[in-house]
Amino acid sequence: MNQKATAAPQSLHRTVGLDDNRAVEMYKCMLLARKFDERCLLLQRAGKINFHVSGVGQETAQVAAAFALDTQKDYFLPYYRDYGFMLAVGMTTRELMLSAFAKAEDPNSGGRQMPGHFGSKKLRVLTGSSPVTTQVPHAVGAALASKMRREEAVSFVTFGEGSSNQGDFHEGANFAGVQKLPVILMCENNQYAISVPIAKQLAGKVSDRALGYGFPGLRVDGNDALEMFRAVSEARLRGVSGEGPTLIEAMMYRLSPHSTSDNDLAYRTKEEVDANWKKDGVPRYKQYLVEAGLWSEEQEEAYLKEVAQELKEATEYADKAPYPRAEDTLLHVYAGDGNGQGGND
Amino acid sequence: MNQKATAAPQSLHRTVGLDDNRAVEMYKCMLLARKFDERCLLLQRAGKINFHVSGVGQETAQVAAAFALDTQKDYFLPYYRDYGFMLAVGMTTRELMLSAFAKAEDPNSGGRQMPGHFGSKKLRVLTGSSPVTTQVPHAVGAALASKMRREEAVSFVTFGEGSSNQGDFHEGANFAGVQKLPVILMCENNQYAISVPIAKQLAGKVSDRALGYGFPGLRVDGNDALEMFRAVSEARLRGVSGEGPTLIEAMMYRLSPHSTSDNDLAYRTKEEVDANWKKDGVPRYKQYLVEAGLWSEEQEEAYLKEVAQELKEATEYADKAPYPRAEDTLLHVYAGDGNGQGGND
Amino acid sequence: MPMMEYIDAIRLAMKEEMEQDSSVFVLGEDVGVKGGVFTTTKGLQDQFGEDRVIDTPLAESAIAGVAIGAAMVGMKPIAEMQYSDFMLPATNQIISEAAKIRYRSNNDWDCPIVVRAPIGGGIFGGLYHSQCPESIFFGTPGLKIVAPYSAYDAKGLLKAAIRDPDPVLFFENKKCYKLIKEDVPEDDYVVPIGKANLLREGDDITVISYSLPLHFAMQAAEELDKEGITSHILDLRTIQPLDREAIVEAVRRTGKVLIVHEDNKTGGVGAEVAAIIAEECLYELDAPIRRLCGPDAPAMPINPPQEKFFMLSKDKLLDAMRELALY
Amino acid sequence: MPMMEYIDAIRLAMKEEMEQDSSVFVLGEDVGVKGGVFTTTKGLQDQFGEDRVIDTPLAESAIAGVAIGAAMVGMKPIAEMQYSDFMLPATNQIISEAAKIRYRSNNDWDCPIVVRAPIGGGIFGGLYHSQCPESIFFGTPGLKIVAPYSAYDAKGLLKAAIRDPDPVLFFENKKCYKLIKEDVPEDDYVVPIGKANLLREGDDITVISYSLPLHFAMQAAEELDKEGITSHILDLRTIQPLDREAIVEAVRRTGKVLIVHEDNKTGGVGAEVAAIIAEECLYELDAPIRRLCGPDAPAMPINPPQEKFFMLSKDKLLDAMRELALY
Ligand SMILES: Cc1ncc(C[n+]2csc(CCOP(=O)(O)OP(=O)(O)O)c2C)c(N)n1
Ligand SMILES: Cc1ncc(C[n+]2csc(CCOP(=O)(O)OP(=O)(O)O)c2C)c(N)n1
Ligand SMILES: [Mg+2]
Ligand SMILES: [Mg+2]
Repeated sequence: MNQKATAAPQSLHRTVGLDDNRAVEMYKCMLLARKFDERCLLLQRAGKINFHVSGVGQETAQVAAAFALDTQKDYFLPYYRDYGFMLAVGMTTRELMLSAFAKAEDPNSGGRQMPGHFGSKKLRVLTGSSPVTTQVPHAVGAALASKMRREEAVSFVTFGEGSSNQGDFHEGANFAGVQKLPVILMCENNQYAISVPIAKQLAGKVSDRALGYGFPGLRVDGNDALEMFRAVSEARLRGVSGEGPTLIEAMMYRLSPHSTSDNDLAYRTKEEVDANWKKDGVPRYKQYLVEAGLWSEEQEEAYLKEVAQELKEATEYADKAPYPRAEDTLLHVYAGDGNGQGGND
Repeated sequence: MNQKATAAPQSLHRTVGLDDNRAVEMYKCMLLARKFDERCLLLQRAGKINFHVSGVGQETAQVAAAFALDTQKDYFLPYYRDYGFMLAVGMTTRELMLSAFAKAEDPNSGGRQMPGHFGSKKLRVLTGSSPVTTQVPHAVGAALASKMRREEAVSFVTFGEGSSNQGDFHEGANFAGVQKLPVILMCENNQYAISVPIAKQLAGKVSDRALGYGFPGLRVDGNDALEMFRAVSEARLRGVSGEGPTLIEAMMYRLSPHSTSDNDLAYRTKEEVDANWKKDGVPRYKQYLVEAGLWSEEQEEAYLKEVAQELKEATEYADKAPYPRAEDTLLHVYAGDGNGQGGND
Repeated sequence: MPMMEYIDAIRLAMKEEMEQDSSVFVLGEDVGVKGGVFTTTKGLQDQFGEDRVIDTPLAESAIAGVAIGAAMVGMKPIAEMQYSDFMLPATNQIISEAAKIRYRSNNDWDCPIVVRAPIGGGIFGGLYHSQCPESIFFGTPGLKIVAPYSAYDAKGLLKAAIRDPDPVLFFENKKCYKLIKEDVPEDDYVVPIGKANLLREGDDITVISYSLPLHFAMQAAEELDKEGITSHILDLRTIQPLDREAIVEAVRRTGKVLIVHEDNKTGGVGAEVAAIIAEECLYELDAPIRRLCGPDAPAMPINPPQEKFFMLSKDKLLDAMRELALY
Repeated sequence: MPMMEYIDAIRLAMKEEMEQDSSVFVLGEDVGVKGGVFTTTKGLQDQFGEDRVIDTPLAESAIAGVAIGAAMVGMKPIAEMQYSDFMLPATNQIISEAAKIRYRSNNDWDCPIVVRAPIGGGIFGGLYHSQCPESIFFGTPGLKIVAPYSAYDAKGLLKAAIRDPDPVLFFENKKCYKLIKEDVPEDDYVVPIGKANLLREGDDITVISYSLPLHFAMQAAEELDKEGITSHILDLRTIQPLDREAIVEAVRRTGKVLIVHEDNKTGGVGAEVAAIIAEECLYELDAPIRRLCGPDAPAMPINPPQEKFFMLSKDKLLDAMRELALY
């Protein structure tokens, strides 16, 4: 810190509003997400869980975005790849594992939904579903509620670039634009929608769509942690200042197949995938921290051990945890339908 | 034509591709549409017909657009205010009156649908419905068929600016952009959607939305007949040359209430309406023709007489024409269901 | 107790609930200055401001979806669909989202929205301003559906719907708006969701219906009285969940049942009512279960002869009821 | 006659029709290079090119709407919905548009589209990859709906659907895709839309069903044979329009009927089947009309105990069939 000339690049995190501690926490969270994801892929291959939809390659943007938000006030509507985001806003690996194993204790859905279908009232994460993009109008509705109640909060919603072609994107964005609502729409443009490459999804740019809704749209390098943090921080500020919505198109690459049921090499080349591994934002941000003197290989090693242990415990716990009871299938169709039937509502 | 210096402005129609005769025909069609519309308003007030949705103020753009298209090759998907368009592509006032009176002979729907719900296979007008904007994907589908069959045709579809906020606009436009289809999307921006002014419908500009779909979007003065003709001609050329879709936002004003059931002065002022009457494209285009020496007050008068007679006959015919038979309500749910039941299919 | 129209009763319900609970708000097309295309929300924006009576863009999936999002975080939105014909763009939001929010979150989240939508024909509205879309949404677990026939019920059921912790589709009948005028209490009552209502007792035939056709049934019943035929008439009031006990009890009373609705016959609510009866009290029937419904044609034509052919009426009810009585 | 899987039969039907009619084409998500998420369209793009096997953007309303537009001008599109759960964004296009095009134009226009959508659970798909959405579309006049249970029927019905001049929803069962393997002729046959199919004759009970549960019924029937109970099993094949005559005839044979489907009970196709029976042959019944269906819960949970609770099975059929026989 005494070499003023070189201090600037190494203190970029402070410039964008992250203190040293948070800058490191942010990295740890990305790494945890990566390791969690890899564990799930392993568990699926081992036949311990049925299915996994990976977020590998998208953790940088997800976690950076979450760090720019207020977990006490904002509303979150992440999509199915947002494991990094969920960890950043406070869901534990044990809880996520319970969901992967579809166990009763899963806080997202009590083991009812596929993994990746997040929800937690406690964490302000609105329950999500599989039909893509339905969450965009929900985010707008939550933002409308914030505005009506004069809360200093934004709604943050994510979706893929394929999903940005659904009518609900258009209708939700337009509604938010007209009402100038505090909502951040973050498109995680990973360049594929299952097998369909971006060129067959849209001929324009997702970020350009904001123009037609009367609010700013920007493209950000989703592998650049600090740039993502800055973009979302600014969007949040716009939101809580009454300046309305922001659309952020975070550019990234889906490094894994679409899901564990997908063979991606049927529609893209290994070279293409490998080339994108080189742009991976997680090592890139690590490099930044190391250069800034905030992180070291020793710390990395120690942390990875910690993570491995945590994941082991989470997996064991989830594996042993009980399934929901068969007859509870009938509960929670309507309020109070569990009363007197042994339900827990 | 011997005064070269002043010839230019008076031959603009030729510059944009209309010979003298077509330039005059175009005007006559606008005027016919205006008179037809006024007659319907009268008939509704007199209790002869139930309902009318007026296109007054929109005829200029509608008719100019139709004149730029190929009635033998293109596919048409007009919306409910497009009386001018329908007259221009060949539906007669008698046929439109039959629809206004909901009579069996109505070629649009056999008296089944509300007036303004156009359709005619003969005229290449795809049948329309009331839920707004559903026709946009249909136009894209027809354009896809044209492309697959290598026809030299475009699909032309219209809709209001309110309707451009439906998901189907987004999904249809995006599909057309990706596939570079020969489709012209013309938004008739008349600044209201029933009582809701444009500012509450969208915060951006409709034409700007094209950017996000990767094709050109332009705003055109919908009261400027020749400008409209030119814009649609160019869009058609782009379409048939394989350059893809064009979005045209034709700016205009809904001079009448939304429909005969609406009291517009409950949500807008007479001053505003009056100010817009001054911008009316029909007298403006007449003025052009008069100055170009192609039209005169005498011709106007004679034509108006002709029109009055035509409308009188159309009205009388439609008034006397029989209603559909009650039991035919059950026909045409499926192909051939009229067979042996006295149906006519 | 003031006389009021069915439509006034709906408006009053909204007004009372909005006065009493600041989380209640209305959103929809033209609901603001114009007060709705039928005047259902007239005056509400004046009283509650633009923030609580929101003119939305023309986009039903957003109307429903925004309402759902607001409801999840604690608001009580009333989403108006201008015509029930135009709620289909919102189907995915209603069926995939609203109906499943409680279930999929294992009771962590809920979705207390009301979707109001005018149903029914006979107003020269043609194919797309006359439909009864009940059967599309009916049978979707997680949704409640009500369809009042009277002004009293309209007010009480709408208040119950607004307070209900689950999503409720409120199908108001547009033909009833001005046709039905009656005494409606100005105090704070609710009509409970899930309970059918016996409109009339009789011994010869049972008529089970909801919404507008009940008026035809009541009129027909009066005439049949004079012929010595007495009719037992049950208003389902709530079409989901159905009041099975009330249905079975009403059928038992006469052993002959006619189920009536304007929605087309195949796959309508009446099919389920018939199936419940065939399941629960088959042996108590003295006649086949009859249904009198809209024809299985896509929707009601606008021309008068075909509209009349399509619509139910007192005369059609009379014939069907008499025929059943004489069976 | 080669053995093939149900999914192969579907693919073969498309291939044959595309070979024989250049106006037939396929559009949907991932139908191209990937050949669909289930491999249903595998190889078709190779054979017919990108123009006739189109990977669309992720937008179901456009998939349906574009198909409708193309169909109106003479094409024969097959629109694939990746899962039937995801066809709800297209509801408006299907119900307001496709179903009404012939009717509203007084037979001037038509809409010969096929919408293919995989239904059903039991594949650990959770709430949104397991649903049976039949009841949403059922009862919409103007639509035809088929739901094959066998590979033979899948091929023949899909070919009939493609050639049909009206819109057809083709609900293929995803659990059947690989489970059902049988001889399927390679020649050009169709299974007519609108006709039910008697799978098995028996004298004690009648089972009426469609799609996957018929396999459970057939297995259960075999076991019941050994107990001296014989089952008469009718496959509806087409669920709209229903084959009323075949239903009534099948019921008459035994006087005891069990209606079975995986879609939840309330408001399902079974309700209409029950209503038809109660209308047409009530007096020939020797037992109340039973329905065995998915529970009235929003959708199938992914965890094994609850998925099992939700799904039908041979054992559940066996119990219900035996109970009915002993009634
Ligand atoms: C309405 C709807 N249609 C289809 C699907 C099936 N589906 C699941 S994910 C997916 C691709 C999504 O692509 P994108 O939006 O780019 O997100 P990504 O998976 O790439 O993160 C599809 C088609 C779905 N879930 N919902
Ligand atoms: C899906 C749908 N929702 C609502 C309506 C009712 N409606 C008919 S016209 C209209 C306003 C349309 O406004 P705009 O698109 O601007 O066209 P304009 O009438 O101004 O020409 C509305 C809301 C409808 N027809 N369809
Ligand atoms: Mg993607
Ligand atoms: Mg408008």
